[in-house]
Amino acid sequence: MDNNRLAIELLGLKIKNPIVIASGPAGNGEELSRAIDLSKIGLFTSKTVTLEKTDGNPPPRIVDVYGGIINSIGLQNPGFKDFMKNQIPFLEQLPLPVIISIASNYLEELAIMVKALNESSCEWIELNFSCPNVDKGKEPIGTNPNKIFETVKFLKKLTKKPLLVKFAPSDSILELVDSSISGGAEGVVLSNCPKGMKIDIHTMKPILKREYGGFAGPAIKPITLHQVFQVRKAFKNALIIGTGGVINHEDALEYLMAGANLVGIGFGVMLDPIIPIHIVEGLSKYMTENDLNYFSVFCKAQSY
Amino acid sequence: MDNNRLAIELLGLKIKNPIVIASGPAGNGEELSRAIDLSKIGLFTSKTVTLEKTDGNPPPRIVDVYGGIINSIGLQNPGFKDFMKNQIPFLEQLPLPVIISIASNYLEELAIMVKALNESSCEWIELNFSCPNVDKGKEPIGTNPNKIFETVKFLKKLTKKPLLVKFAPSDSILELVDSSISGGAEGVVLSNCPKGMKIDIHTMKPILKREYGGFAGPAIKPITLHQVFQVRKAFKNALIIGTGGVINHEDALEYLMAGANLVGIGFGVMLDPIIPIHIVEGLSKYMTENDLNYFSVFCKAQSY
Amino acid sequence: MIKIKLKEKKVSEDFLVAKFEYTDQLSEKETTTVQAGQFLMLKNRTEPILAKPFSVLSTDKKGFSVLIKIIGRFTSYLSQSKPGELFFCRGPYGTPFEKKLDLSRKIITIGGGCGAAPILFFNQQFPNHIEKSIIGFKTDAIKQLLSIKEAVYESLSGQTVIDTLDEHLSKRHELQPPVVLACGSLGMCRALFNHSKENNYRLFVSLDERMGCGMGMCKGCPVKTKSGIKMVCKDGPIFDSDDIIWDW
Amino acid sequence: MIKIKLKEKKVSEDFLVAKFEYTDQLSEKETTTVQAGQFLMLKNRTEPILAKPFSVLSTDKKGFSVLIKIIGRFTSYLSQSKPGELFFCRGPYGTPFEKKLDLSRKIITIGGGCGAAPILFFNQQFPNHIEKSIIGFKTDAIKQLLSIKEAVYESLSGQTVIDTLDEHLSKRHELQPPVVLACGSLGMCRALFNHSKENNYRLFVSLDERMGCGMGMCKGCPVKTKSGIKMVCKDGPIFDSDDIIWDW
Ligand SMILES: Cc1cc2nc3c(=O)[nH]c(=O)nc-3n(C[C@H](O)[C@H](O)[C@H](O)COP(=O)(O)OP(=O)(O)OC[C@H]3O[C@@H](n4cnc5c(N)ncnc54)[C@H](O)[C@@H]3O)c2cc1C
Ligand SMILES: Cc1cc2nc3c(=O)[nH]c(=O)nc-3n(C[C@H](O)[C@H](O)[C@H](O)COP(=O)(O)OP(=O)(O)OC[C@H]3O[C@@H](n4cnc5c(N)ncnc54)[C@H](O)[C@@H]3O)c2cc1C
Ligand SMILES: Cc1cc2nc3c(=O)[nH]c(=O)nc-3n(C[C@H](O)[C@H](O)[C@H](O)COP(=O)(O)O)c2cc1C
Ligand SMILES: Cc1cc2nc3c(=O)[nH]c(=O)nc-3n(C[C@H](O)[C@H](O)[C@H](O)COP(=O)(O)O)c2cc1C
Ligand code: FES
Ligand code: FES
Repeated sequence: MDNNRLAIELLGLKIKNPIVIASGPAGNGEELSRAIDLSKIGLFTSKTVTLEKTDGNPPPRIVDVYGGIINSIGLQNPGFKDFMKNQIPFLEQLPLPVIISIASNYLEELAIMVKALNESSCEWIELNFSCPNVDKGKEPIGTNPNKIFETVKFLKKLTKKPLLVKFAPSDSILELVDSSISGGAEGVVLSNCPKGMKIDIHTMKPILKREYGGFAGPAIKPITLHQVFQVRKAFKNALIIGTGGVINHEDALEYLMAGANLVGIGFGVMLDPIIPIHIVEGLSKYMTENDLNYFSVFCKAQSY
Repeated sequence: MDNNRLAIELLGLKIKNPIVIASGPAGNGEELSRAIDLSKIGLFTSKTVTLEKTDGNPPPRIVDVYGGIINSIGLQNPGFKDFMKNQIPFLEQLPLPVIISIASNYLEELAIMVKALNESSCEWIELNFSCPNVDKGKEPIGTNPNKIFETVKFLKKLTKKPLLVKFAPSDSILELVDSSISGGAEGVVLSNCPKGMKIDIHTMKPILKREYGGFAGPAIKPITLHQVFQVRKAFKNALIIGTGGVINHEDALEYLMAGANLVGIGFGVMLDPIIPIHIVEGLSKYMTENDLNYFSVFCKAQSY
Repeated sequence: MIKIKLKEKKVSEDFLVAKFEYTDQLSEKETTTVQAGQFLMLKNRTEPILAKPFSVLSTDKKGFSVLIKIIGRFTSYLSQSKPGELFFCRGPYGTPFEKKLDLSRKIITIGGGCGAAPILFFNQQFPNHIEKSIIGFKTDAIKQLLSIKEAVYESLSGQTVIDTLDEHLSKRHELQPPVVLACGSLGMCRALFNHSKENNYRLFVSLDERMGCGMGMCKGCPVKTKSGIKMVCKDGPIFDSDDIIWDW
Repeated sequence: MIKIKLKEKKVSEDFLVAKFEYTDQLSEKETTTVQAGQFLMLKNRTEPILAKPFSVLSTDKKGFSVLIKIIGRFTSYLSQSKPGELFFCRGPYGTPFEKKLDLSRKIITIGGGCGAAPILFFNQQFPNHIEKSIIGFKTDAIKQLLSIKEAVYESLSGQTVIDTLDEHLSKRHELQPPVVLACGSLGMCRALFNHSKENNYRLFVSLDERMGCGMGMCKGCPVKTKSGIKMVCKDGPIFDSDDIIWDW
């Protein structure tokens, strides 16, 4: 296996391969780093942290549906202060570059976190504008293009670290991405979980206490892949992390061909923590056997 | 089996059971009526017709994905004139009430068709504002609330037949439904296919010539079910046909509990034409065994 | 759909021959009427994936056999299944070859790869109407599964079905121009179409298109013809090559 | 995950006992270290559905057994599988019961329904530390699968595990207050918790929650405790019932 076929440099950062552990399913890597050799993976994204401690939602938090799950974690996290004290040191010593994911619907809160992260050695900052599992009041800046533009513009002034904005699938995704990029974001993460629900026909109630949750897994791939394809078509230079339903190297290849620079894995890590390793190995094997490399597949499905 | 447990009356129309053959996968019933006894089904929706003849898209038109298919039919139809001459007579003699589905992005074209349909004995008219598979130029009025409002308002003056508007899943679905209902539509059909795509990793090109297509089947159910639930919560009285990934009677029950008055079946008919019959039988059996009826499940997942 | 049981299965490289048996009387009545050129929609028991079309290779009172090329999800699932496993089946669908052919004249039949299935079935059903039959395969892997006397193995003989056809035509003495029935990849059918123009013979092709319903409802399997868009599943799979607009 | 093979399977009404065997050496090393209270994540071969957690009933060099209640997709799939079929497995996960119990004192163990599995395993691993064991089932269907001397069949005796526990407590003469370890439905655990307050004994419960990763990463299996939100898969499944905030 010849891993150089997968190596890339993005935003000045050398990356071993395009596989990214997505935010959430893998927590902050404590357990995953014991289960697999993270030095074989491209990038790690931390579980989204909020300024204040968040308990998350009452159970059930995970519901099986055909081709995936609906989750209702609710951004459970110890709060930013505890995160900086107890999680960042661990994340910083992981054997791969780290993206820190933060969320808030208040500019001030985001500003506090972004400033503080300047002190850390994390590479990029991901603004999670799309968690489906928090109450209206707490809902991230999300889907308002002007608010997104203003927020990103403001935060950009506070840090030299690249900013990525994460969105759920949307009919107005081009508008949302445009406001992020014009605001100064280096890239976007597509996609967070679309909203989904399941009803328990015995109790006749939604299985999730919050009625709906975030839909993840192979079932959403055709939708998230199309989001990536659309956005790449319109934004030739934005950095895109394509995420949604990736569980094998063929899935990852589809995202790269659609125009994703990097490919995120969420559900797949829960399905089996070894999957990201298998995907990297599968990609290397594929590249070697077909005498291809990263650049000979990247964006190739685009007509230009 | 006691079918009266499923009988309902909607908009003055007596309906045997809440199962609707959705527009498209079953064509205009010619083949399906030979495969199954349509008199056992609630309603039949005709394949969307456009004023002008449409050849539809070149193959492939159907692509397998996990949990469903992506289709790119492209509204193939003989045009409205031929439809009135050769299809309507057949549809009118089917042993169940019929919904006629029409599409155009020109108000004038819709007006011509709606007026002409006054002559037919079809029960309801469905405005397909959401086909993913037609070129920009031809794209239905779709996602512009004002345009939807004006269009429905205008068409409503031309006919006494109930009007339903069909939408694909959307982040702004409440707004879209609101403009339809304020415009005078009796109800909505939720949902048409969300856009999805698949890439052939061997050719490195999108499998569909039009790049993306309409995603159908069990995989989309969590999303379309949530669309129905949201809309019912906001619109207590609108008629809703819930459609998306229904292949058994449990799926249908979820939609009824979420607040759908009727449940549409598209992909399921392609999977096996007998499925709508099995679903009706499954519902009857379920109602009898649990001594329930339509009204004891309808909307029960709503908190009100 | 009706339940069918996998009776036997043999795999050789990327080909397999599978024999299925009906699990009840009814099914027998329903499908022993299959005729050459028609196909069945087969589906596995476990997942809601659309049923896939397969031509029938042969039938008997108790069931039917298919010749399958392993290329994807369903076909590899089948290649890994064990005898006794249940599957689902519906059909038969499509127009029998005989309905579109003028059987007052003898016919040259050509099958390529898994396109061999319906051709072999036709040869068997109408032995006296075959002027010549050519069944082409890339390799001779198929020998492990079927003994086909008309077989041509490209990798061994270096001959394509068209080479073999040329040979036959050159030796041919009949007065009437030839009539050819072919089933194979789109590539083979196109090539034969051009060949038929150069060598003016009448060509009928059985087309392969991805299918949804398999019965004419969904408009999922189009072919462009001089008389408009037709459905391979219902109007075909056999078409007069002159009616087809090849460059859609 | 590691590949495991279904060795034998017996089904009785909605219960089944399945014995799995490892398919390679490695796996043996990995999982013969399972201890009472720990669970394995099991998954079928065919679909990308999350693996499901199951307590181990017993282990040996070649594999392990589970006692399963058939309630949904995976469990019914398993109930229909035949010996020889391959499955996937990872683990063991969770805290062994012994780690949280003070084994200097004897323990009353209670299992309800499929919650019997880890309790029976514990009884077998620590025979000398059991003051009394009560295994409750609604019906006696289980008799077809296992012979459990401590079993109480509610439908026959009309006795719940709590009735049986009351009997035992009334006859009990030890000086130290009892310690109870229970595994069963949330309903049973809640009932026991209230009962433990009325009859002041120390209660440990092994909780059942829907799981995602099974190893503490995804925050999918929460339980609210006095020291904050904990994960059943990693911090449990065994908890001191006094730490749990039951009404979340
Ligand atoms: C009338 C008819 C008769 C047929 N008879 C036979 C037969 O006797 N034996 C046989 O082996 N096959 C036959 N086929 C082809 C067969 O239906 C496909 O090979 C099968 O559907 C593949 O299913 P799969 O799930 O294994 O592949 P998939 O997983 O669905 O697809 C695997 C790959 O093949 C491509 N593909 C899928 N279907 C087709 C297709 N129809 N044409 C071209 N590319 C495709 C897909 O895009 C994908 O790249 C017939 C097809 C038709 C329309
Ligand atoms: C630590 C631990 C150990 C376990 N040990 C055993 C065991 O030894 N034997 C055994 O039979 N079961 C055990 N379980 C429960 C077992 O994991 C579930 O019954 C199983 O996941 C159901 O899978 P399924 O696909 O068949 O059901 P699904 O199709 O996933 O669900 C069927 C129905 O049950 C509900 N459901 C699913 N999982 C749970 C759950 N965990 N709690 C409550 N309701 C649920 C679903 O909402 C649905 O309504 C254990 C659970 C945990 C957390
Ligand atoms: C259990 C779970 C927890 C998640 N938590 C987060 C989170 O904290 N922050 C975030 O940005 N995305 C979160 N996501 C979304 C994933 O990062 C990913 O974008 C989405 O699940 C689609 O990818 P997948 O199909 O590979 O899971 C979560 C997803 C799941 C399933
Ligand atoms: C092959 C195919 C053709 C379709 N054609 C139409 C159509 O002509 N008009 C329309 O309103 N919806 C059409 N649809 C959408 C379906 O009516 C339905 O809304 C959607 O597929 C979701 O339901 P399902 O998962 O049950 O298929 C089509 C769907 C498929 C799969
Ligand atoms: S497959 Fe549906 S029309 Fe041919
Ligand atoms: S199941 Fe993932 S944290 Fe417990």
